[in-house]
Amino acid sequence: MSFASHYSYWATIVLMVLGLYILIARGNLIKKLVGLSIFQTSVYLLYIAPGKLIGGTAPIIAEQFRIYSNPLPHVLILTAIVVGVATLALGLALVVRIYEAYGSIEEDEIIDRDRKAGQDA
Amino acid sequence: MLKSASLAFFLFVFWLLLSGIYEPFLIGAGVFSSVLVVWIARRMELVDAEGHPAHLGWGALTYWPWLIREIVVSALAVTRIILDPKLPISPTLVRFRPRQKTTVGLVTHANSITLTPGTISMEVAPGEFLVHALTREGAQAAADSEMDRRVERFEAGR
Amino acid sequence: MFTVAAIALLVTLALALLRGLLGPTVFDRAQVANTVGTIAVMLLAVFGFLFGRPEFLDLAIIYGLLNVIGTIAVLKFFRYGDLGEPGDGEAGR
Amino acid sequence: MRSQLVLRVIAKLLIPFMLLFALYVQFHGDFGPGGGFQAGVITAAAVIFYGLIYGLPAARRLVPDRFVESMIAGGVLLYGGVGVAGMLLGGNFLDYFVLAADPVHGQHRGILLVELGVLITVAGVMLKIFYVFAGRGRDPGGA
Amino acid sequence: MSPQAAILAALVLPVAGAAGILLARRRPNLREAVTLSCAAALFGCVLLLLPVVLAGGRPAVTLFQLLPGINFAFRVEPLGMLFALVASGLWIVNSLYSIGYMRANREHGQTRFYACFALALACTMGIAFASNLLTLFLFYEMLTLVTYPLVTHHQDDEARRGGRTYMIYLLGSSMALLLVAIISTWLGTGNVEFTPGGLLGNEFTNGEIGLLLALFVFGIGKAAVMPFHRWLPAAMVAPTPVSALLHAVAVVKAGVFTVLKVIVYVFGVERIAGLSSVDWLPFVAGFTIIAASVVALRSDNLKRRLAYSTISQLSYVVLAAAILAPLSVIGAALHIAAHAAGKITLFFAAGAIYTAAHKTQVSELDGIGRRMPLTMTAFAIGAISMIGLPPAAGFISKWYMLQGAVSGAHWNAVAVIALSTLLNAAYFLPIVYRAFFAKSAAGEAVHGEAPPLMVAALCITAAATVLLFFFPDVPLALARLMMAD
Amino acid sequence: MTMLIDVLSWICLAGGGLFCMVGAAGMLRMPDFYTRMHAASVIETLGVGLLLAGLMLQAGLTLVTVKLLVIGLLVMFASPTASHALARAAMVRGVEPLLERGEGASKP
Amino acid sequence: MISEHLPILQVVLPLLAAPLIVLFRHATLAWLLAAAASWCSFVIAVLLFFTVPAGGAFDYALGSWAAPWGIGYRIDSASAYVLVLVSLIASVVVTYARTSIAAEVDRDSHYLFYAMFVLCLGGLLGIAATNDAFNLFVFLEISSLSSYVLIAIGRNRRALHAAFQYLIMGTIGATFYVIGVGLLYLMTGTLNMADMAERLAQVGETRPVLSALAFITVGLSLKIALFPLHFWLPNAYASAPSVVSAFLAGTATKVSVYVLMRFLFSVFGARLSLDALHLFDVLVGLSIAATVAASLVALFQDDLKRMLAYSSVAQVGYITLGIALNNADGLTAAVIHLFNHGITKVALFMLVGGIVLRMGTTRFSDMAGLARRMPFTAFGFVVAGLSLIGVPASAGFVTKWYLVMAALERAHWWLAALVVATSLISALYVWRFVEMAYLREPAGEVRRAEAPLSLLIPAWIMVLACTYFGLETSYSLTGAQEAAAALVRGFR
Ligand code: NA
Ligand code: NA
Repeated sequence: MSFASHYSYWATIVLMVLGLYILIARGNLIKKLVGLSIFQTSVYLLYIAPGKLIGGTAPIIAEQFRIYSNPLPHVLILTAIVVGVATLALGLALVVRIYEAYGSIEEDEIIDRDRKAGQDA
Repeated sequence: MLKSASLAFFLFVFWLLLSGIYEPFLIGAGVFSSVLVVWIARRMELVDAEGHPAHLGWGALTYWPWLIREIVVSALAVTRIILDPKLPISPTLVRFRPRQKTTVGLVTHANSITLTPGTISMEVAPGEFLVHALTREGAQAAADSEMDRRVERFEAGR
Repeated sequence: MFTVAAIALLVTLALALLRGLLGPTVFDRAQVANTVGTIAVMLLAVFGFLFGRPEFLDLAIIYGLLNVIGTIAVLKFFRYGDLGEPGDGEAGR
Repeated sequence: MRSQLVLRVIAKLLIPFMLLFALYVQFHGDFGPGGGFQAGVITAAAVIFYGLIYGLPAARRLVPDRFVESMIAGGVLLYGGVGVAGMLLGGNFLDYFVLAADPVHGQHRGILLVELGVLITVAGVMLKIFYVFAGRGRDPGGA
Repeated sequence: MSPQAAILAALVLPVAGAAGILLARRRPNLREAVTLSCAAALFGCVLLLLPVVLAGGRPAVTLFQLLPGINFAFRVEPLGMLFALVASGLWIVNSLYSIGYMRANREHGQTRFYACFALALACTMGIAFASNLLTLFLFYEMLTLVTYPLVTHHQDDEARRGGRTYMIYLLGSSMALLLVAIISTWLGTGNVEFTPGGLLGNEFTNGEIGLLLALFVFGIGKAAVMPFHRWLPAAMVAPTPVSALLHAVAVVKAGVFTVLKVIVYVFGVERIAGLSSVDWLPFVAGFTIIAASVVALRSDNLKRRLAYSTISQLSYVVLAAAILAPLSVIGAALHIAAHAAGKITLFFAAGAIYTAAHKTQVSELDGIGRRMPLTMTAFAIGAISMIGLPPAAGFISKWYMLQGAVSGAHWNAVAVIALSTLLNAAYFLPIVYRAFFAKSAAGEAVHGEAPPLMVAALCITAAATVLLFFFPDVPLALARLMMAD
Repeated sequence: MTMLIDVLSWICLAGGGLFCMVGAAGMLRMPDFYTRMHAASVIETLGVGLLLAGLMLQAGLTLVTVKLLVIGLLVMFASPTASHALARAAMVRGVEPLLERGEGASKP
Repeated sequence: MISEHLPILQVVLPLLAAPLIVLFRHATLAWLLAAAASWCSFVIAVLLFFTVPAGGAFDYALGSWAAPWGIGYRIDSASAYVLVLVSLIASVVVTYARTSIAAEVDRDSHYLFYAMFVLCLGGLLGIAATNDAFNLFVFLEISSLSSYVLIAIGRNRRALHAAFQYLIMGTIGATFYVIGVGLLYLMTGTLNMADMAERLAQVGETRPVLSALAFITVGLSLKIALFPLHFWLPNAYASAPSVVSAFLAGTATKVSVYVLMRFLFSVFGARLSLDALHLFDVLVGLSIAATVAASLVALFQDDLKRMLAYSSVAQVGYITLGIALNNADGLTAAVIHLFNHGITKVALFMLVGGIVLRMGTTRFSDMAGLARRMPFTAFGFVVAGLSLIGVPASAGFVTKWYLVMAALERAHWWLAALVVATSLISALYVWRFVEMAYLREPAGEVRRAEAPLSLLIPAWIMVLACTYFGLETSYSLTGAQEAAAALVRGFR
């Protein structure tokens, strides 16, 4: 596997690690979502990657549908993007409601407030 | 009403350019889409002199090539600055009075300034521009410029 | 040749992201986001040629549109903390 | 007013062409899948752009809240309805070939309708999201 | 009614009874009427099955598939028949007694008591009729659960402590040992059906059989073989009718019944007779007999003394079965019935004494026989049966056991039986002596017999103890059938 | 002829890539937010323009060229708008421009 | 013929009910629609379960494009088993939901609740029915996204943060899964799981295949809350509305387990997945850690729902243990535990819903004297608790039996002993409830306030099911055995 011919895999890995790092290292919920989105983006790159991996079998290509340029990766990426956007939107909506309920979007402060509430009750 | 018709026409041309497939169904769809969009645009109150400056006509055709040349020249200038190890910049804010009367003219001028590397319009109002320039020379050129005159001419539809 | 362009764009992307990491202001990052968006549009166009996928161009156009709107939305959010404000009331803030 | 000058003019220029581009993508969707999704995104983006520049109330006047929710539901139903229609006409679920006497024609019709469903849903979802965030704190009922 | 229907009826009747008791909770008379009629009906059902079994029939019912190859099924064989007869018969008497006791002592939660009691009988019927180890195990565990509210009836800290010991010992031993034993049996033979002559073929080695037997005997905690006996004294916190249930009707009887059934129908008497690895069992049983008797001898609390007596008596059954001589196994089966009748009499008497005189210690019983002649006469009969003297049922079973031991030349067992008989006499006869011949203490409160229902109940069981001596035909026939199977 | 177009297009593509990288380098080198914006605009003008031109030369007179043109127009209209909005927002929020000493207009 | 369309109707009915509910926006109508969709799904699932050919499968091509180009649906014994489980639980839960959410969810959100409920149901059913690895991802996300909404829909503010955590972990899990699928797609050029399996057999143990396996396994382990990737689950289940906890506890993790088994056994094949990567040791280790640690943590919880949630983590350990043992009995144990633990946990959470309704609390210390306040609820809890422990004659026992058999067959005596030992821990935490409910004196005056029948009846149906399926195992067990066989057999 030469570096040049597989840059999309390397990009996938870099984005994955970067996203996961942000996700774990940051206590800010918005930043976590940003990390999550970067992490998800790695998938798009993977599916863009054309052709086949060394050692793989030849892809199955439809004879009778040659009029379409192989539409599958396109559809897959789109679908993955839809899922990503939906997740992000839902996450943001949750953050908004968390902010309304706790007055903070820092994870440790939220946990702290829950603990205090638990002691009072 | 005339503006609506004109907008519909431009939209339809845009459709034909994009589509490239000239079969009855898609052309019909193009007509339908153009009309639909005009209807929505009217509901949005977008169809006016600002939103559809069709009256400018030929002015645009003479202004744009000049602007492109301008962009290339200043882009090269900025490139030289970036690549210069000493980074010879002299950032400057300059305030001046543009000659344009209409909003379309003002916006065209402002965007042209921003589009040209080395200058950014920061404040845009009738009778007052505030521009940030990468170099002192750039600031002077913006304040008393060829661009101002050309946009004025373009605005008048000449 | 498209590969060269693609690599140049990826290098640009990396440099821009580095600026994004360095910051320091939120506006620097917004600027980076905008630039990254532009680069992504070009990458999509170049990839379209590289992989023989003309439909990537449509994606590029869409991405370009969204990029502008996204930038404006972000700016608006940072200025007003709210997206729904009709911009007229700026003076008060 | 004065502060929005550039944005307002550019928005006025762009929005009609955005909407038309959306419809172009929609109608050319069957020559490459996913048209409806992109068209929906662009449609919603145009309205959101409008809302950003002209304010949320203007956008809400143009596309009311209830209408947005109905869009989401209606789009999905249209999609599913086409699928069920395929089934009722003797094919499998989402079988387009049976939607018209001529299979190719039927397929075009099916894809077009399905993509229309996708357009409506996607646009509705994006608008819903925009309304939720933009209307936060001002109009509790909207969220 | 077909035998199959009778089996199902025997299982369902007590459950329906429990439901009826709950429904009638606001009207005590109706509630007790439900209990009694249900007990009578159950006994009737079991009696219906008796001629079938005596005639060699083995009626069976299969309900569900518990696991592939293991069904939730019932099959009536002579030993189960005997157990079911004893339990269902004694339920009637016990109910009479309970009514007297609970009302006289103004116990709370009577509805719960009667309902749980009925459910316990349902479980007992399930144990008696179960056709395989797993079905039996299910009812065995359920019996523990439904008797728990009975044991903790008083709902005070002492009751809870006793109840906890009860649960931990019974559930712990069955889960950790009995279940393992059942699984091992399944793994070894692929079968858990009770089979005449035993279901073990040659899958297990000598050592493994010894281990398996240990898992079974100690896993069946209800048989109270030492050191798994602690729960029984702990459960003495319960009201007396519950003690009667535990000691005579259901719980411990279910334990020894299961031991006996496992030895006869799982291991097979002939299969394991002479195996070196099972030799330890008579010693453990013998030790339990002697040790429990010694503890009983040292207990001043009457119910505690009775409890240790039970531990000791149960191990008779285990010992007799462990000798593996046919005659002694018959004796073991008989002893289930004999001990049941005798021990329930003793507990009834203890409860009557508590109800009438509020006395719980042996040392307080001086001269009580003159105030409660019927009760103490019945007590004397029960004691005689425990010791194993004629004319009480205990004599018959002990006779068979001794015969078996002698014929098998198990002199150790003979010695244990002899010694324990002496010990039994040593801790029972003084009570009888004190009751009838000692002078009561000064300032003794004036009291008579316990309420008539209680007295009637203990008279019936005492009579039954004597009658079983003169007419042991049915139990004997069933026990012989078991060995002939 | 095709040869010439190819060479031209390659020059455009290479140049576009080069200007993109230069712009990005500028974004790193420049000392404050506003000067960095100037560097970024090199990417959005010459970089993008040359790349698009190179691609258009490859595509010839086809639909693809039209779409590339649309992209170009979009960038032409939209990116200065976004940049302007960005600069103004930064100014309103008080991001001080680094100015040459002794110079500068009165602050708004 | 409608019958040949059952595989797609199974999925599409609930998915189409969701937009209808949104369109009408009426709480009662929404409930009726959701109930109708759930019940129809259940009927369809049962029909499929009883008609799926032994050793075969129903294939259904979406839009009549044959696999591998179109998306195919494939119902074999394993998928049918999961379909029945999910739709059964959904139809009981939806019946129960009406009264329960009235207490825990604002009335304005009721229609949203039902829309998300049927959406989640459709997603879960789709996961089981589809034969396309990417389509499966889409369904996974449909069900996940709707479950995030369901968790956050109540009034408890902790649920918001819990839903957020779940969203993060769930998305990471799904993304890992889809990365794995992407690698497989690059290797084999197909997304159809049957073709994938066939081609993977030719490709063998290459590095991309192994990394795909790793990605998919880790991603799904997150979704099933396998220890130590479980920490999102207790928070989510404890703070969600009870009806949501009940539904998700019974279905969501179970379906993910099904997917994991599908990939490990049918797509990769046990030889590759369990032997090549030494997954056995890893899975056994994690399973033991899950059962022991989570059971112990459950023992010390002060919140009834949280205790049940940790117990779910522990029970997942039994399932993965069965998978790791990888013999007929172990797989049977894993599959049947999906069902047994599903109905048990649903019963328990539904009963807790009644407690929340009447007492407004789930804290252990407030349960004193519960048996007198709510006798049927308390007793039901004990009966279902017995199934949780795995007492004989309860559904849970069947699992333990097969696990022990599987462990013994592999000659791991210590594993068998461990299964029994961990059951004792669960006995302890069920006992804690018994002691609180039955043996502690309640503080203050005790008023009899049993849960309403609309909650009690569905809950007790599940409670009785816990016992029934412990006594009569012919359907659940035979189904599980066939499902396990179908998983191992794969797509041949
Ligand atoms: Na500029
Ligand atoms: Na399937």
